[in-house]
Amino acid sequence: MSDDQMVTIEVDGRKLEAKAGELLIEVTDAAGINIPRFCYHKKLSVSANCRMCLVEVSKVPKPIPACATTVNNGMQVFTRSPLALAAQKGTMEFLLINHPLDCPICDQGGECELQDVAVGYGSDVSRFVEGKRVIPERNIGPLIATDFTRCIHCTRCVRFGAEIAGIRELGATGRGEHMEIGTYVEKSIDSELSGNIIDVCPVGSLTSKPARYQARAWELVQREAVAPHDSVGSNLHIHLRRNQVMRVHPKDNESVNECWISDRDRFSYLGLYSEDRVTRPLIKTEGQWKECDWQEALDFAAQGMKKARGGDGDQIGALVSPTATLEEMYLTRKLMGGLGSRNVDSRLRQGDFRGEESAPWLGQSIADLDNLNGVLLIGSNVRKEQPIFAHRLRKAAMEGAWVGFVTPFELDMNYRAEQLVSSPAGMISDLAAVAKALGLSGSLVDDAEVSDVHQRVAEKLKTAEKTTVLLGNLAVAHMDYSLLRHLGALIADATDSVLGFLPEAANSVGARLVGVAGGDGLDSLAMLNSPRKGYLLLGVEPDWDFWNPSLARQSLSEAEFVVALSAYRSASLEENADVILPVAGFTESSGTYVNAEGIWQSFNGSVKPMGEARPAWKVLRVLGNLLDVADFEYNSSSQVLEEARDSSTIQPGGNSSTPGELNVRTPAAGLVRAGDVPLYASDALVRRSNPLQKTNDAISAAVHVNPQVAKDGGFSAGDQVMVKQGNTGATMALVIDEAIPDGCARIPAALSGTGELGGQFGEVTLEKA
Amino acid sequence: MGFKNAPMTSAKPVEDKAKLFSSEICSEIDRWIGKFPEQWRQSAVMAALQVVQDDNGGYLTQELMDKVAAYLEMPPVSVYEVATFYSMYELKPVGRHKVCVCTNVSCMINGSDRIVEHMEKKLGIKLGETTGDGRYTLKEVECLGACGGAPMFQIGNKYYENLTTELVDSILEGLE
Amino acid sequence: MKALRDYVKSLFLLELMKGLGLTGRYLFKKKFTVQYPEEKAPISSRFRGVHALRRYPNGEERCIACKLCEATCPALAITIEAEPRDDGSRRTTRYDIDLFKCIFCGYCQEACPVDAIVETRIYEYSFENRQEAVLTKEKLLAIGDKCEAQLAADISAQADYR
Amino acid sequence: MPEIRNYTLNFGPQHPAAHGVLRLVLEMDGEVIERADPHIGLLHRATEKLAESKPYLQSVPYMDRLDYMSMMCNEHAYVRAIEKLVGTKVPVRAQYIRTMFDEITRILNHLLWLGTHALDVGAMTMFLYCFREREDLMDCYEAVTGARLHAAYYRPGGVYRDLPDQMPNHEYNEFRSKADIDRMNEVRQGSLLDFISAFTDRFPGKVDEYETLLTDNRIWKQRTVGIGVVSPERAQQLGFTGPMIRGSGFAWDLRKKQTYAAYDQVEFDIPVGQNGDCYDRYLVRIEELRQSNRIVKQCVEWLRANPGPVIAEDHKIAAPSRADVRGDMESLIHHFKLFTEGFCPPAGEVYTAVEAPKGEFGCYVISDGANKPYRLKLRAPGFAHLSAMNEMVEGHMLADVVAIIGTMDIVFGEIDR
Repeated sequence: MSDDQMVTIEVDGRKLEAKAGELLIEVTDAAGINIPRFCYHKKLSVSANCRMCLVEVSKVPKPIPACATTVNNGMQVFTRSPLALAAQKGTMEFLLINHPLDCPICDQGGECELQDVAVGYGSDVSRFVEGKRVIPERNIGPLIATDFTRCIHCTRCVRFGAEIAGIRELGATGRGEHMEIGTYVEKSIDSELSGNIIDVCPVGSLTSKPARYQARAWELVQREAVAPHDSVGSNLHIHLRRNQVMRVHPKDNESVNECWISDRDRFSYLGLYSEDRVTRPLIKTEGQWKECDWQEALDFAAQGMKKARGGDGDQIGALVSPTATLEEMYLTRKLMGGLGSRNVDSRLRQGDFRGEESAPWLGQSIADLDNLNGVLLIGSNVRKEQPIFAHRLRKAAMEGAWVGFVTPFELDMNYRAEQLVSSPAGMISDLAAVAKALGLSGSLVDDAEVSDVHQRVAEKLKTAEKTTVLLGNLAVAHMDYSLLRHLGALIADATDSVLGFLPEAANSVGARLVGVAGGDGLDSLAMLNSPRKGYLLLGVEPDWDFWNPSLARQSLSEAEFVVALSAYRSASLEENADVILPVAGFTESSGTYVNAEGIWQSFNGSVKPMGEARPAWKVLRVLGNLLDVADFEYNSSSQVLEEARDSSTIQPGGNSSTPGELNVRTPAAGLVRAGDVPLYASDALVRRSNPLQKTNDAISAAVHVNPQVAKDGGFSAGDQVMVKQGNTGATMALVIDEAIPDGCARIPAALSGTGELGGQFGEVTLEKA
Repeated sequence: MGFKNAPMTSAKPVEDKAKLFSSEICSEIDRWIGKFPEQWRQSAVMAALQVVQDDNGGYLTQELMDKVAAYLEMPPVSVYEVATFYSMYELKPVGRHKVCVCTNVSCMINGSDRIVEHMEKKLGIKLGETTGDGRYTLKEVECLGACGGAPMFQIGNKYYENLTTELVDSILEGLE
Repeated sequence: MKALRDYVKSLFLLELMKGLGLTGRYLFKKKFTVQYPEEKAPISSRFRGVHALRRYPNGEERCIACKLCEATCPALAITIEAEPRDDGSRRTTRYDIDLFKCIFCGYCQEACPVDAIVETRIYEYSFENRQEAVLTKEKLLAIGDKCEAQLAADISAQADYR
Repeated sequence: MPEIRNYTLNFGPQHPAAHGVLRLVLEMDGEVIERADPHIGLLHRATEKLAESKPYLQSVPYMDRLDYMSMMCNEHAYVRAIEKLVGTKVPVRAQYIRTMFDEITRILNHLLWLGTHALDVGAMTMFLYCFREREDLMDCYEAVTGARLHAAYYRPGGVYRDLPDQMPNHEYNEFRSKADIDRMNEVRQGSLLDFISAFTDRFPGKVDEYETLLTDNRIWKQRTVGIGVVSPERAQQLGFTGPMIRGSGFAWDLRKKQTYAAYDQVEFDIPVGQNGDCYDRYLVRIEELRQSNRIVKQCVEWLRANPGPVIAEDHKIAAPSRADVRGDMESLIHHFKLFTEGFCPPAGEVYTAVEAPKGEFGCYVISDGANKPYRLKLRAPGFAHLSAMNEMVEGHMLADVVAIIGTMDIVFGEIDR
């Protein structure tokens, strides 16, 4: 029987068309006929173990589960016949036998599938009088609260772990009445997607720990939003109560995030209520910060900018966080333009600006990632950078795709992948070798030594049908990014692969489209290397958001005047800024993000900004008025958006790039730092989300080296070492890690303690502290 | 139907498998692995657990289960699931003689309760416990498929059927 | 004849006299009024007066912040905020009843699975300013502590009926 | 010649005889009414709209507050609408309890009407006597529901709880002798049914007293006979119901014509008037007091003999008992869901009406299958009656307006809603 053959079935007297081989429950769901279920989930495999979806099928003597029955032509199904109803009622009674009387204290109460189905299909009175089973509480980490006494053993969480998150840590141990869901040994569930088991759990066994006991489903108002962290642009549902975000859930969007979101998107909202939120404008006079009203602060900021600018607009520059909205970015550029400056950049973590490139984007649709046959990722720890993309790539790998990584340290994978691990300089030669294996030649390629591995990679990319070469955050931060990009493009070209980028932040692509990144002014490194007299910072924290934080702080502190638009105050901001204008955070402002695929996703503000904070586009608008910039009369963010859309000339199209000079900057010998940005250090909001900071993914500043390097330097694990990078230095603990190659020291960036260091990549020396 | 992505293998297999167990055990497990298609290595888990349990004096430890998991390239929790599900795997030390009494329907109707009561009194332990001298462990199991000879129990690999209290006494005394 | 009788009746104000006689007799009867506020009319154990939050005999508050009362309150008079207490149990941090909104329908005590929120027999209450009409958790617990004996008796008296 | 103009007089909304917040704009020619223009809306609380935003159950207490003189009758119309939507069967005992309390409510309403109407017309004593009897009945209300007025007692599927076996007693105090209090407690020794039974025994005597004071009283007759005459045909055209249409001689009573609850199980008569004036309507209501008393008496007898459930056993609609909620999972879930989300009747529309003391009180509910009504429309009898104000007072003297307002028995809770 071919897959697309259509059959006709009859459900409760309704004729339905279906594809042969489709599951009965899929057909009825599509037709809007409700069959109760607990274990069935559209994204997970069928287990048919809850038995709730029993229906009557003609010529079958017993009721059968709709979730495990494929449709046949002429099948007659009765979902509400006496037999089906009796079966459903009986199942419900069994499910409730061991369910504790927890509804009043259970967070799921009110949105519980068990409650809904019990009221809809169960009996209204219990016949069970014996004692119920109790399972002791288990701690599986700071994000998820468990109460397995409530578990009905649907195993959705187990299947989610195995099939989606790729971590087979939860299991169903024991048998019959003694069956328990758990990890068997006490441990936390570490996955960047773990929060989704809260959603898949039909009962209150797995609930959100940060939101524990705080709100009932019926108190919450649902608003829509777009995730502000990675470049996936996951669609979110924001659940609010009385002007406060109580929790964040995924919104189904099959072409972006399916029905999942990363833990970062789910739990970062807690950072909104951090104690260091700025709620009133702050100005610094004679080294003292004082609160003031908006008028005073805006006047102060405008005067300061004017003075710093002097007669030369080029003397000022703006550094914009790549998580700022499109409207904010556009207004910043326009404001700077009005002051005669073209110096605007949001590529704060880029280590190399040689050459030119078009707006780098994914190069394909997000859904295309599922169907790839071969992927080469260059400098991308995609699982910790864009978890949803990692999930898509894993899906492809599970279907047999070959996945390869060129990476400065071995990555923790949840599927089998080929990893070419070598030092930052080695990354370039690895790529060159692959290029050579493909028969290419050129100034970098010719000298490369080709090994079996490189041959294999070349072979895989060449022979596989749909292939892509993707560059990630580590590549962008590499001090020879332009070379990696060049080699990647060569390889993609030679293997007929799509060249794509995994942009760093929610609006990295958008920044290009409105000319905030890649414009004709100075780039972020140039702006800091040749210091300006005045800076405008939008959502930036000098210690953590720059490729080279010590350089950034140096330049900012020497500037005459620094205006910061920020939702938070931090030590480094207070040290370097002259005025802090409090702006709205995530969910508090309307805006637009352009995701990796180039989809423009606009959203509205869901809650009022905290205190006297205002949406940044409004602040910029007034600042523009005070600085007499022409055409700055916007009444809504959608006006800004329209103008930005009209004026944007660049569209994400084919990724093209021209290399600059082809000389390698990365030192070939010595110890070279590879500075990745850990998952929960990526932006100001995440850094302030306490529960995320308690997970195992929230690492603290440390030097990771392999045992050989440690031995050579005479260090042992846990030693405090002095890291010297150029003229900067910091002391931190040493971690011995087999995953690090020779000649490389992994020193993550954007953590407290790493702000004293230089660029994310660069030569370092280690000394005993 | 199992998991979509089955066989669910570990992302990073242990390279030196031979070091996990003694060579006899390894070859025995390998014999079992050979019975299944290549990508279904983990199908040998039940046999492997049995082999390892027999070698360890009749019970499994978490460490042993982890080793089995590593050997078969499967997630440890999958091994725990199997080991906790079947009654033939023990997770605590047991006595020399494991008396597995069936208390399922046929045996219960034919008086397994009396047999259990008798043995509990005789050995001075409850179901699921081991005698102080480490000789006997009493275990309640589900149907062992010998309903024709109910009530019955199993000791070692041998079934004892049509039990009476006298017969139980003589069987137990017959064991060293 | 009838006309004559009617004329006589009318002339001698007979029906008015009868009425006067009736009211006059009440002059000498026992009074049926009670002397409020010294004396009060009887109140049933089902009476729905001002609310109270109860405690268990060991002093632990009964309320588990399930918010059923808040959900079922037709007048939206109840506001609850909750979070885990230090010992991990589910407790309210705020429990306000706005008596200006409350319609004393009794649904809150009906919904409460642990008999925490109850309506007492208190019907004499007044406020000197508007804020006082919002009964906070402390005030509700204080009322509960004061009336506990009566409340426990009333609830057990009604146990068979609910 | 000075210009002769009609005089426009504002009557209410603060006038004591305006029965609440009626504002009448009267156009007068001397003391004769030429036109009366009732203004309504001062007590509008959007009950109908409010109900659209709440689960079905939560609107029950708001029904009490419509015609706040006949609380349980309003609830009755509403819960009957829900029961009809859902198709719930109500236990017989609950039907009898509802019948009994509907009639107690009728007595309460008519007593208030009688007292205030007489007061408006000039008879002070009646007010006191009527309130004396009302007090007893309100004690019944309180004993069974916990509230003297706003009962919130009827539930879809029955009533909240059974009648109590004990009446609260007066407590001993220093202001009254023990013997006195014992005497007051005499009727309170037994159950609620005993208390009601004792009331029904003495009540006809009380009604005789009212009649002694009013029926033949020449002042009363002068103020009411021939005032506000409505012909039976006109009464039908105007949508009159209840005593207003029966006073005009048209024997229309939903309790007989479209029987509900246990009305088909009890015996009673429908009184009708002849002339359609205020005096006839007075006579009709007085007779209704006696008939209601008769119904209550029959209900008491039945209820004494027939214990049983008072609310449907179906916990999908009616909340389970508290003991069950603490001990069994299904009951807890149903309790939880009923008090948060409520129940979802099938989509459809129903109209149910009861014979409220003032006339036909109707409830029209549209359900779209959700847990809240899509639309709730209430038919308040007083609204139709008030609409006839202009017609009824035209040509009468100013003082008669008061008598006519009184005879309409209007309550603004239901008119303004």
